[in-house]
Amino acid sequence: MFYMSALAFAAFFVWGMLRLPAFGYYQGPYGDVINSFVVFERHATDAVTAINFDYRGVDTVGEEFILFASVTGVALLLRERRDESASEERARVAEGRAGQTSSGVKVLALAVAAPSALYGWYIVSHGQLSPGGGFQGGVIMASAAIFLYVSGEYLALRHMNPISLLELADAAGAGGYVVVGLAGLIASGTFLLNVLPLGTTGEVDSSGTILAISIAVGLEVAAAFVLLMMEFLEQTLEIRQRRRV
Amino acid sequence: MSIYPWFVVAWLFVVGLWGVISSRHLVHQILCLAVIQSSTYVLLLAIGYKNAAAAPVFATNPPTVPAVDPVVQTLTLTDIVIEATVIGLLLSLAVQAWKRFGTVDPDRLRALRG
Amino acid sequence: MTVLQMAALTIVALGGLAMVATRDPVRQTLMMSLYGLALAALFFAFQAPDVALSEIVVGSVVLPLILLLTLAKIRGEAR
Amino acid sequence: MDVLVPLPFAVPLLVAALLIGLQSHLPHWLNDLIAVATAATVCGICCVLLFMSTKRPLVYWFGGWVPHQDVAIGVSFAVAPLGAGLASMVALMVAAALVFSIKYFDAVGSMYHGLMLIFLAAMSAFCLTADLFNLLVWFELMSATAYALTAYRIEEKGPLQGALNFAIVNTIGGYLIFSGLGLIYARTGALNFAQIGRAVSSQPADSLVVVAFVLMAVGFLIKASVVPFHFWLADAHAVAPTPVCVLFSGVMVELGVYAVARIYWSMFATAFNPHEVSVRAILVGAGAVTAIIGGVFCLSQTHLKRLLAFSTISHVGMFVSGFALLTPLGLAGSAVYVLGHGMVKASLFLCAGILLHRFQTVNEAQLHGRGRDMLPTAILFFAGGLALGGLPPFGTYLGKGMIEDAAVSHSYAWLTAILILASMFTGGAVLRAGARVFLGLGEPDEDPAGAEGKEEQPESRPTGRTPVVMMAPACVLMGLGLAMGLVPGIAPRTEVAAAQFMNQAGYSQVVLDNAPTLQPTGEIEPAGPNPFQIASGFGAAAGAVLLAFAAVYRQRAPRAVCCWAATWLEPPLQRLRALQSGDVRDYVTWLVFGTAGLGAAFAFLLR
Repeated sequence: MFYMSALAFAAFFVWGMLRLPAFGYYQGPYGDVINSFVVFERHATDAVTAINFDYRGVDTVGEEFILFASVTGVALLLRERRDESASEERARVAEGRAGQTSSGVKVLALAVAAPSALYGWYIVSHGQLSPGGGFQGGVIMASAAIFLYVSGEYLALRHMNPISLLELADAAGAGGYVVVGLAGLIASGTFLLNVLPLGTTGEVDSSGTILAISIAVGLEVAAAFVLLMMEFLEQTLEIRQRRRV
Repeated sequence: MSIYPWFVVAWLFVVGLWGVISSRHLVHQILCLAVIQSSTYVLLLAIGYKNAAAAPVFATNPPTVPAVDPVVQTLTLTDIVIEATVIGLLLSLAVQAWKRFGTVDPDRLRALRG
Repeated sequence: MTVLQMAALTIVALGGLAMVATRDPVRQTLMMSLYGLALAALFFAFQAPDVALSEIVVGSVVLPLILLLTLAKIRGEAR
Repeated sequence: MDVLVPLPFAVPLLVAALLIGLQSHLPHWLNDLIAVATAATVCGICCVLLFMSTKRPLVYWFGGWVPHQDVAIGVSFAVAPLGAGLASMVALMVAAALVFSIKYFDAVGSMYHGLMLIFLAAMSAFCLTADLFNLLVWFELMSATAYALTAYRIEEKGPLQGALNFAIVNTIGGYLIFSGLGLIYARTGALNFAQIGRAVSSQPADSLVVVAFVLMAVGFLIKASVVPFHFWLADAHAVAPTPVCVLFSGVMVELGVYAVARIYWSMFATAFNPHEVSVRAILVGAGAVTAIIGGVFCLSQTHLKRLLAFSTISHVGMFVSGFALLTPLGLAGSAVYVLGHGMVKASLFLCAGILLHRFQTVNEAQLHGRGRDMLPTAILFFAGGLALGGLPPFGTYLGKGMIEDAAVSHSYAWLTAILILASMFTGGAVLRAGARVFLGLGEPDEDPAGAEGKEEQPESRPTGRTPVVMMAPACVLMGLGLAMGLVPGIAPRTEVAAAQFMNQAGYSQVVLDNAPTLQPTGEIEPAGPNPFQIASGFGAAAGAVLLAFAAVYRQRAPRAVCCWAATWLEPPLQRLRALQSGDVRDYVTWLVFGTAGLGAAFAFLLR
C-alpha cells in the first residue's frame, strides 16, 4: 500500500511543481524589494541577517523559543531522578576518562578551543556585514566547549557546575530577544522597532537592533547547544559508571 | 533541464518517507526525517535562485547588482534550526526508549505495547 | 543551470538515498556528516552562503555529535 | 490600543524565560502564582482584542515595516474576532490546566510551567498571525513544546510510544506545510496572506495552487487529527499528563481546523470559487467520515482518556464538516461548537484526572462502582456526557444546530443525521462510562485488569478528598460551557464575524490598503437559536442516554440481538481497531495514503 500511495503522492507533488517558474527565474517581488532597500534602510550589508533579525524578526523570536523549548524538553526528559551521589560518581568516571587522553590531542584540542570561541564571537558580531550571524556564531562558540571535552578538561568544566549557569544564559538570551522587542514597543508602540542608532554602513556597530539581537541569539544558541550536548553526555557517563561497578 | 531540481525535491521527500516506514531502528528513523526535511531546503533555495546573480551580501557589491532572493534563505535558515532542535528532542526520546525498554526497534516497542 | 549545480544536486539526491539505505546507525552518522557537506556545497552553488554555513555547523558538527553520544549510550549498554 | 497586539505571545515568552532561568531560586507557590497570573492576563488581553476587532481586523506590522510599493516586507498580525476568541479560549484553558496542576503533580519544577507558557504563546500567536511563514513558525513551536509535554512523565512504555508517534507524524505534517509554502511563494513572491491571496486570485487555480493548498491543508489536518491522519491523537492523549490533555483536546486540535479555514479564506477562496461545489463535497465528506469513525471508536473504548480522545476526533469531524459547507452560518456554527466543546471536553478531562488522582487508574472496568461517593465529580461527568450529546442550553447544541441549519439549506440534509449520530455516540460513551463508574450500574467486567489496565501510571499521590484546586477549574469550565448557550445574540454575532472572515477581497484591502471597515460577505441566514436546533439537541441527548443504557445492560439483551451483533458488528470493529496498531510506520503509511487520496480527489475535481 505504501508504494502505491508514495508513487501517487510523488506524481501529485511533481504535477504541481511543473508549473513553478523555470529554475533560475525567480520572479519576486519580495526578495527583490528587500535587496534594493536593505543597505539604504538598515545599513546592513547582509540581507539575510537583516531579514532574520529585523524585517521578519518575529519569526526568529519563535525560532529561538523552539530551540529554548527543545533544550528545556530534553533536560526535562533526560534529567529525571538524577540524584547527587550518582552525579559524584559520574564525575569520577569522567576523571578516569580524562587520564586516558594523550597529551598531544589535549594540546591540539585546547589550541583549537580558544580560537573557535573567538571565531564564533566574530561571526556573531559581524552577521549584519558578512554571511553568518547569531545562530552560526553561537554554534561555533558551543563547539569550543566540545573541544574542551575532547581535551579531557570536561571535568574542569563540570566542577564549575555550569548547568544552572548555562540555563541562565540560555534563558537570558531568549528573554533578551523579547526584551529588545519590548523596548521598541515601549518607545513607540511597535514591537521590534529599531530603537538604536543606525551607524555607518559597513562598521560593526551599524544597523542598530540587529547587532543587539544577534548577540542575544548567539548567547542563547551557544548556551543551548552546550546544554544539549551535556545532557546527552551525562547519559553516556551513566553507562560507563555502571559498567565499572 | 530546468525541472531537474524539482525532481530531486520530490525524490528526497519520497525516499525519506520510505526510510521512515521501513526502518527497524529509532535513530535511523529519526535521521530519515532529516532527509525529508532536506527536500524542503532544496525546494526553497531552488525557488529563490536567479541565473548569474550574486549572493545577497552587499559588502563589496553595490546594491544594484542582481542578487538571489534572500527571503528563502532566511526561511531555510529557520528551518535548519528547527531541524536541529527537533532531532535533538526526538533523540532524547530514543534514549529514553532504550533506558526503559532496552530496545530501539519499533517492532519490539510495538510488541511491548500489549 | 550550471554544471556545478547539476552535479551538486545529483550528489545530494544520491546522498539522500545513501542516508536512508544505510541501516547501521553508526555508519549512518558518518553519512550524515558527508550529506551535510554535500548540502552545504549545493547551497554555496545556489549563492546561499549564510545557509551553507549553518548547514555545516549543524549537519556536520552538532547533529553527528549528539547522534554519536546517543549511539554510545545505546550500544554501550547493549554490550 | 494597538500596543496590546504583540502582548499575547511576548508576555508569556518573557515570563517563561524568567521562570526557567531562575528555576532553582523561586519557591514552588510563586512559580504557580506567576504562571497562572500570566495566563489570566493573556486571556484578558485577548478578550479586549476580541471586542476591539469587531468592525475591522486590527492590523499590526512588526518592526514598523508597513508595505513598500504594495509589497509586504515585514510580518503582520491581523486580529479578527474568530482568531481573538480562539486565543482567549486558549489562555483560559492554560490557566485552568495550570490551576489544576498545582496539586496534581508531586514535584513540578518550573520547567513544566515554562513549557506550558511557551505553549500558550505559540497557540495564541498562531491564532493572530497574518503571515504564512509566521504561522508555520508558531506551528513548529507549538509542536516542539507539545512533544516535550507529552513525554513529561515517562514511566511506562505507553507514554514514550505516544510521544514518539505524535512527534514523528506531526513533524512530517510540518514538512508538508513547508513544501506547500514553497510552492505558493514561488508563484506569488509573498508570504503575507493578503498579498498571496491577491496574487492567487488574479488567475484561475492551476495545478500548482491546488497542490500547494492540499499540502498545507493536509499538514494542518494532521494536527486536527482528521481521518486517516488521526492515529497519533489517541496514543498521545492516552499518555500525556491530564492537564496537557486538556490543552490538546480543548484547543490544540481545533487550531488545525482554524488554520485550514484561515488559509482557505485568506488565499484560495476566490481562486477556487468556480469549484466551490467540489471543494465542499470533498471536505464535508472527510469531516463526516471522521465524525462517524471517531464516534464508533469512542464507544468501544474502556480507557477513559482514550475514550475522550476519540470523542475529540469525532467532534473535529463535525467542525470540519461545518466550515466545509463554505457558508457564514456553517463556519459560525463550527466556531460556536469549538468553544462549547472545548469547555466541556476540558472539564471532562479534568474529571478523568480527578479519578486518576484518587484511584490511580482511568480504566472503566477497574473503576466500576468505585466512584459512588464522589457526588460533585459525578454530576460534572454526567453533565459533560449530556453536553457532548448536545443537550440545550450547553453551547454544543447551538453550534451543532447552526451547522445542521447550514447543511439543510445547502442540500446536505444527510449531514444532520451524521451529526446527531456522532453526538449520540460520543455522549453515549461518556454517559455509559459515568453510569458504570459513579453509579455501579451493569455487570462488573470479568477481567478487570484488562489489556490496557496497567498502562496508566500515577501522576500524583492519592488523597482521600479531592483538592479544591482540582475541582474548581472543572466546575468553572463546565459552567462556562453551559452559560455559552445562554449568551444572548452569540449566534448572530458569530455569524457576522464569520461572514467578515470569509471576505477575502475585503481582508486584503484592510491588511494592505488600510481600508476602514470589513464588510460581511455571503448570505446571512437566521442563526438561531430556533426550535429546530433545540429539538435536535434534545433528540441527540436522549439518543445518547438510550445508547448508554443499551451499552451498560448489553449482557441482558435478547440472545438474538447478541448473535446478530457478534456476527455483523464485531469483525469490522475488530479490523478497525487493529489499524490503531501503535506503530508509527503504519501511521505514516496512512498519512501518505491520505495525502495521495485527497490530492487525487482535488486533482480530479478541480482539473
